[in-house]
Amino acid sequence: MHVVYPAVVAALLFSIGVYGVLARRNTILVLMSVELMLNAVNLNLVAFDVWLRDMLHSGQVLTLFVIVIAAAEVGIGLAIVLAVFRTRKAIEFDRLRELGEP
Amino acid sequence: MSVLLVALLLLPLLGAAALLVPGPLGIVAVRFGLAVSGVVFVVAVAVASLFDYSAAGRVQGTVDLPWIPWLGVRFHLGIDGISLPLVVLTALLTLLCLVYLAGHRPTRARELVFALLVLELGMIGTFLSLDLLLFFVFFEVVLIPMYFVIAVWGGEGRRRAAYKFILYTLLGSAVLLVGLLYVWAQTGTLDMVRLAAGHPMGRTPQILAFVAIGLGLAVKTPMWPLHTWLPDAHTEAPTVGSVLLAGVLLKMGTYGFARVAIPILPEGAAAVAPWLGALAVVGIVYGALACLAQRDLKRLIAYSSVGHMGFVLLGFATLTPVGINAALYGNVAHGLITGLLFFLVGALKERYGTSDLDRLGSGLLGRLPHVASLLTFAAVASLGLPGLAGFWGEMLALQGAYAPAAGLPRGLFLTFMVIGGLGAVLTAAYFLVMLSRLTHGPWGGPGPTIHDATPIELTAWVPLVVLILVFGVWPSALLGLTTPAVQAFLGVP
Amino acid sequence: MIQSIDYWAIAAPLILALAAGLVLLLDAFLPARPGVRAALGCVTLAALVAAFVVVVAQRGVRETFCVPSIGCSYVVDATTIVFAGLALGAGAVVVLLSMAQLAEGDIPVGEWYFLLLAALAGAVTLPASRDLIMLVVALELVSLPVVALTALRRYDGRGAEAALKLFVVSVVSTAVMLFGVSLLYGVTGAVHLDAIAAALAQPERPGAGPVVAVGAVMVVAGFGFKIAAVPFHFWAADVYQGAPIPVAALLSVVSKAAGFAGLILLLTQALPSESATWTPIVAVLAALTMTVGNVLALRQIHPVRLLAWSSVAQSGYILAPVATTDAQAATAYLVFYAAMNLTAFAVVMAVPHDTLDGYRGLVSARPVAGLALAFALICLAGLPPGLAGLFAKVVVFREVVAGGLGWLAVVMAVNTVIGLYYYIAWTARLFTPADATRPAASGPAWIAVGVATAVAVGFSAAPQFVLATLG
Amino acid sequence: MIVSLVVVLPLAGAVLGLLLSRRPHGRGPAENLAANKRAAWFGVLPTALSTALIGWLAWENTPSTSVLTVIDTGGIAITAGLEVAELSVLTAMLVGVVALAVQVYSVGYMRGESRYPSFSAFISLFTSAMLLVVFAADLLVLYVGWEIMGLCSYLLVGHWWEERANSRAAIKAFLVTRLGDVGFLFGIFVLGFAAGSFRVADILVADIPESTLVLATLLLLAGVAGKSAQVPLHTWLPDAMAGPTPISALIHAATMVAAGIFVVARLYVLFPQPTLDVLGVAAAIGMLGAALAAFAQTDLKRVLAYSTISQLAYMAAALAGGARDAAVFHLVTHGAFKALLFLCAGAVIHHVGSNLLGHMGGLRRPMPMTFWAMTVGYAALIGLPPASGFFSKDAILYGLERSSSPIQLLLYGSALLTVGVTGAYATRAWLMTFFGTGKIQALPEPAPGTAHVFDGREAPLSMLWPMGVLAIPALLLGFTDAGEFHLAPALTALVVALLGAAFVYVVWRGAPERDPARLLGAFRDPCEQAFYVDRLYAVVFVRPVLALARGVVRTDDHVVDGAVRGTGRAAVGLSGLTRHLQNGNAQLYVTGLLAGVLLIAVGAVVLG
Repeated sequence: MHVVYPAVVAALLFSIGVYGVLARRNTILVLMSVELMLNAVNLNLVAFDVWLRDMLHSGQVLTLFVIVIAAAEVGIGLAIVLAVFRTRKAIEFDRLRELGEP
Repeated sequence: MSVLLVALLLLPLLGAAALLVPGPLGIVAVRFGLAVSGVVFVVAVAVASLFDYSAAGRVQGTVDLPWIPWLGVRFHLGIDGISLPLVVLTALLTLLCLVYLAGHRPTRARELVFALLVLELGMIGTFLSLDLLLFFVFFEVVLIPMYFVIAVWGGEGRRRAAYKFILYTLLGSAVLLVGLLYVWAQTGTLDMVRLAAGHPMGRTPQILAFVAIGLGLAVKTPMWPLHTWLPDAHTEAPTVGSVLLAGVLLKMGTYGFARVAIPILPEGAAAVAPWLGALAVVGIVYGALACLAQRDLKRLIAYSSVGHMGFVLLGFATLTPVGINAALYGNVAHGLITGLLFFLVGALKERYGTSDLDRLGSGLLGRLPHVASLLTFAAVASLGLPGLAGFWGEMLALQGAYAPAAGLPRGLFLTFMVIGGLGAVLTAAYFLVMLSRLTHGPWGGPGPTIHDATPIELTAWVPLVVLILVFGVWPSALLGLTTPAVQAFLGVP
Repeated sequence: MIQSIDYWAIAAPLILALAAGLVLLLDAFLPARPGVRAALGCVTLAALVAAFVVVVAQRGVRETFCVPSIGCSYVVDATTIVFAGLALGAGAVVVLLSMAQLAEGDIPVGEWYFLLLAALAGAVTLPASRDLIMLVVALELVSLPVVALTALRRYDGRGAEAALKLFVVSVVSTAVMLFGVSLLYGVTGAVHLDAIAAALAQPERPGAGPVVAVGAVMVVAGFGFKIAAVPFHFWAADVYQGAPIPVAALLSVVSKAAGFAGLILLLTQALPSESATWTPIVAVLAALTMTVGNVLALRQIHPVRLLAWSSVAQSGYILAPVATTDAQAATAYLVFYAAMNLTAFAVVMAVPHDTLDGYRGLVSARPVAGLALAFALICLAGLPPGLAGLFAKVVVFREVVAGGLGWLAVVMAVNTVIGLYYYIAWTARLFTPADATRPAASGPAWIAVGVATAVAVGFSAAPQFVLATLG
Repeated sequence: MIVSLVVVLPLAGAVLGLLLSRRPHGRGPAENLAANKRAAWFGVLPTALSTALIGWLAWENTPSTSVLTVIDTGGIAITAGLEVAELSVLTAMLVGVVALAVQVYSVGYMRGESRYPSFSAFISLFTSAMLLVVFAADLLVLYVGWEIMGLCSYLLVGHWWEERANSRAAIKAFLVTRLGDVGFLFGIFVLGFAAGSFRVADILVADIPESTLVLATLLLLAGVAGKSAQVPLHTWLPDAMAGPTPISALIHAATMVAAGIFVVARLYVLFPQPTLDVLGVAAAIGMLGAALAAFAQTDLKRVLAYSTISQLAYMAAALAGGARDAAVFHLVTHGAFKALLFLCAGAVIHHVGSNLLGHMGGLRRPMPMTFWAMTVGYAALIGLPPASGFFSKDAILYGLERSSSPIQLLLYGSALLTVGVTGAYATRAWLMTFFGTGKIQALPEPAPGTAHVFDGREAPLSMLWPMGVLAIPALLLGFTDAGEFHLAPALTALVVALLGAAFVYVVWRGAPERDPARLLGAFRDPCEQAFYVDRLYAVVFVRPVLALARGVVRTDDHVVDGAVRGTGRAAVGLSGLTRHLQNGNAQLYVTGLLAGVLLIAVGAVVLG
């Protein structure tokens, strides 16, 4: 299979993730779309690794790291959403404007 | 000699640092400042006496220590015919300012004397430095203290005027920095002496560099379109601030032309000279006209500085030994005369609480005979009466404009000369109108007991009067100093 | 093939990581008495000092984690030492500040120091990393703990909101960066920076140009977020104001330094052949960053918010020389900037107020803090009594003018003037006579003010030592 | 060596008078009197010594030059030196005598005046400046003296500065002469650069092309016109009468106004024919116009002022016609008798308490000495035989009759006409002052601007002595230059003059109390207003400059300063704009971020 297919799929996945981040109001859904973007990156990396027949498999190594990073980010992200919910009783992402320009 | 030069810089620095330390110095601050500036003046006179007048063109007493090797900046000091008079003028004016302060109990004396000493450090440093970036550093040391002198001890609208002053001058010096670094990028060296000797730069880079450096210096001079900060700064500055601002700060701009712009970028200077001349002449007439319709005395003298600096710039624009001699002479003369004028106007403002001509009333010669007669003397000196210092600067500038350097358009400079001459007449007009409105006219007998000039004030003013007379009657005192230096860098036999 | 590990090279991050673990354990087992809080602070400080000594002691170039044919992932050279030293120095001041912050009691001590040490470990490894994977991991190691630190204060709505904003923007930019990394990897087939450079040098791949360009831009976007360059600067003011002041100091100095280190490494080592495309972009970004930073700082009333926009503007000044492919000037400015900015943050921490007018007459009431803040602000403005700031600006101006970016130099000149306005506005307030009562600040904050001011004055008095170390 | 002493002595007197006369400081009547006495000595003694030295120089009669230093200005050097020549000694003698007379006269005239010390000091300063001009060896040194004279005339005309009118007159005097001086300076530049040096001796001998000579001399003429009140720049002289009468006598009759003519005479070799024609035309118009104006004036001092303008135009016409020696001779005689006339006028005004001719009359009996002195003065002015004016006017008419200049007819015709009108106005002033019914009535305390009133007695002795001293040269000076006396032109002049005088006498005889000036009928008002030249200058020059000044202040405030303030407001406005992007909505931030990345990526691809 030519490398362009996974690359295009990854790009599409990435765009959906971007749309999710920009359009959704609920913070948790924003986090989910960010995860989507990160997975698009993983797809891209693995596809290139196979296509390049890289001896060091650096693509797959980086994918592992990305997965770990994604996990860490979700952990912290949800903790912060919890903190925001506890103090503001609402987690609409575009409602949090207290720190805006005076 | 070089030890003395370093002493000239070290003394104000140590004086200022001593004032910073919280302690008993606060009470005797003015006397302490007087002592420090006195010693600096003595050292300046010592430098003047040790100076080898036969070789005034050569840089003497050079101090050349590496300061920041990575940047190529060297702590390079030196003094020659051009900078000696200005250094002595600075030391004298600062001393007289502190003498004047001794007579008046200023509020927050410690901070004021600290600011004055740092100002003196910056001014003397600018005149002594022979390294482009060192020149720039000292050029900027002056900004913060002058800002605080205006902003803290000034008149009503002082905050706005102080902001305009520091922002405008900083823009000028930022552009100057770009110019200096462009010269450095082209030639690879920061040493003024070596740059003035050989001119490694091509023609268009020289023009670009001259425009950038010229703009930076023009803001400080001030040249015509970039002058609007001066009247506000002078109206709001305290007496001492005005004297130093007019007496020395303006000279740093014109000194920059004589030391940095013209010797290092001759072709750039030749290309830009007609424009410089045009703006200078417009400045002369513009300043004179603005003074004619001015209601406030301090603004009037500020605009007169714009006019006089127009003559100095015209002198520079001619690029001939006569012209540049005229510029340097006008520089020193303007420092003395306008310094005296601002001292007197400051004294009036402190007595009557205002410098507005209508509220000051008329017949000052009757009420304050000494102050008024000194004001008449200063005004007459300022309008360029022969026999007083102001005349030689203007006359030689017009003479220089009559026969400009070879490459410059002769017809254009002749029109500059004619307009400059008319400007001189207008200068005479507004000074005499000011005198007649203020000193002449009915004064209704002895008014409330406003005391005439006090002995302390007179000790601050009389040296200036004497110097104006000396430089008026005996011009070769200064011309002998600057001519060899000017001929050296203009390469004219 | 077993990679030999040069432990002396990775000694600094190793010490920090171990200290982080130790602090977490100590906090778990020791009773929660005030004495323990100070002890943990001292342990962290000791770790930082040890790491600093190790970093300074390293001479010459030391490489480790090397793959025989391609290159090494972890290289300690002169610039790495400077960046690591800067991060550790700034970290020390941040620890002092956080001792004062923790004294208020609403922040868990162990977690705070653990996250702080983790972030510093990332900041020390990033300048030494020479391949994209380590670069990404180190960048994340710097970003995520700081997000957590911002949200650590209990029941603090503003802190939580700031943390959320920082988190989302950070994660999105990391995603964009990773996508860029994947594209670069796809085109060049290599992960090590010098290998990428070699691959990009041969022009035989048709149609790869645009992909490399897009990949490079997306990776630069990741670092752009860290240094708060223009399109990525929106989060700066809100987060600085919301977060506790030590975290704001950390963000404005350590994470910015890490961002610049990564950016410089990427642009100068990985993409030198593409410099024709990214130099104009970086120049435009620099110009926009300074202008936006300065212009928005004009109207600020809240001191920390003003310092936030001022640090955005300052990163614009630091970015400008990067556009001339010579990064030494940027590093020099960064070092000076770090000292000046930390002094300002230290004083704001020592004497907290919500509006600039609160600082009216500080010089008469608290001479030390007043003069320190005035000195820092004048340094940031780049005027003579603050020689450090002046020479930093001169170095940057020199690079920009020598690099032929005349227009950028003029933009910088105008920006210094705009910048001067709000610095002088604040300094003027310090000197106006007013006798408002002053809240007393705790001990460590004063030590932080003292240390930071001493470093700033040291840089002003003798800038040549700093510049000499850059070589 | 003596010549530098001549110049320095009055200067020393001035400095000492200014600084040391008021010891101890105080404004009480006793201190004033002591100060005045001391100031009088500081004023009179140096001038007397200097005049004596000039006398010795005249007797020694050996031309010499003494150079103090050479000032190297980087271009053409300026030699600060003095030069004694036959012409300069003659003029210096006139200056010395008149200055001494005026110093003695003003001791009496200014008795009890609190500001007398500065008055006498400025007179000494003026004397030294005039002597500097006379003996200058270098054109720029001449210019220095030239300008200091202008300043002294400003200071002295504005002596009674309580009165706004005097202050305005002083400014007008200084500015008009200063305008002329700028032209004079440019003329010096042209000459100096053409001859390669500013020394008069070098310039006279250097060969300068005709065209530059014309340009240079025309520019010099501007300065001469300004100083000697020739036609275009004459408007300041009548107003300068606001100053005390001794000043009018010294500055505005004998010395300063003569300086212009002296300079032309000194550099006469350089003046090509076209310049002389211009001078001639201006002189012709000036001569006649001033004479007519003098006839219509009601103020005695303004009559004498216009008479001075007319007589100076007379000398200028002589120079234009080529009769240099006649002009110089008339310069000296005019200096003497005009100073005498002014001093007598001073005494008369002192007596009557007002300047206006209308208030005077029948003073023959109360003031016999003044009457005889003034009669001698008028005789010299009209040119009656025994007085010196007769001989100097005859020399000029003889010169004009034979001059080869193209405008010879115009010069000779207007000269003759002027002689007639001079006869008329002189007689009118003489009759209205001394004859007819006395009109002494008790006048209120005079405004500070006019002189002080005496109780009917003759002027004090210290005023009469100088009048006597000046009367002698006014009478006998004519015989010294006995030389070529020509009967024909003298007779024609005498007849014309007597005709004018007789005509006025007849008209006056008809109605002694009415002013003979009604003779002019419709022309009376234009003549009195000096043909509205003053008003023309005000409309054409003064008002537009002041309007321009106000315009400049407005533009400076709005345009130049506005631009600066505008940049400040623009920066704050821009920050207001970008504020909207920072409204706290994190989604907006992320959108901005991604849009930025997209933009840069497209830019990189397009650029790359």
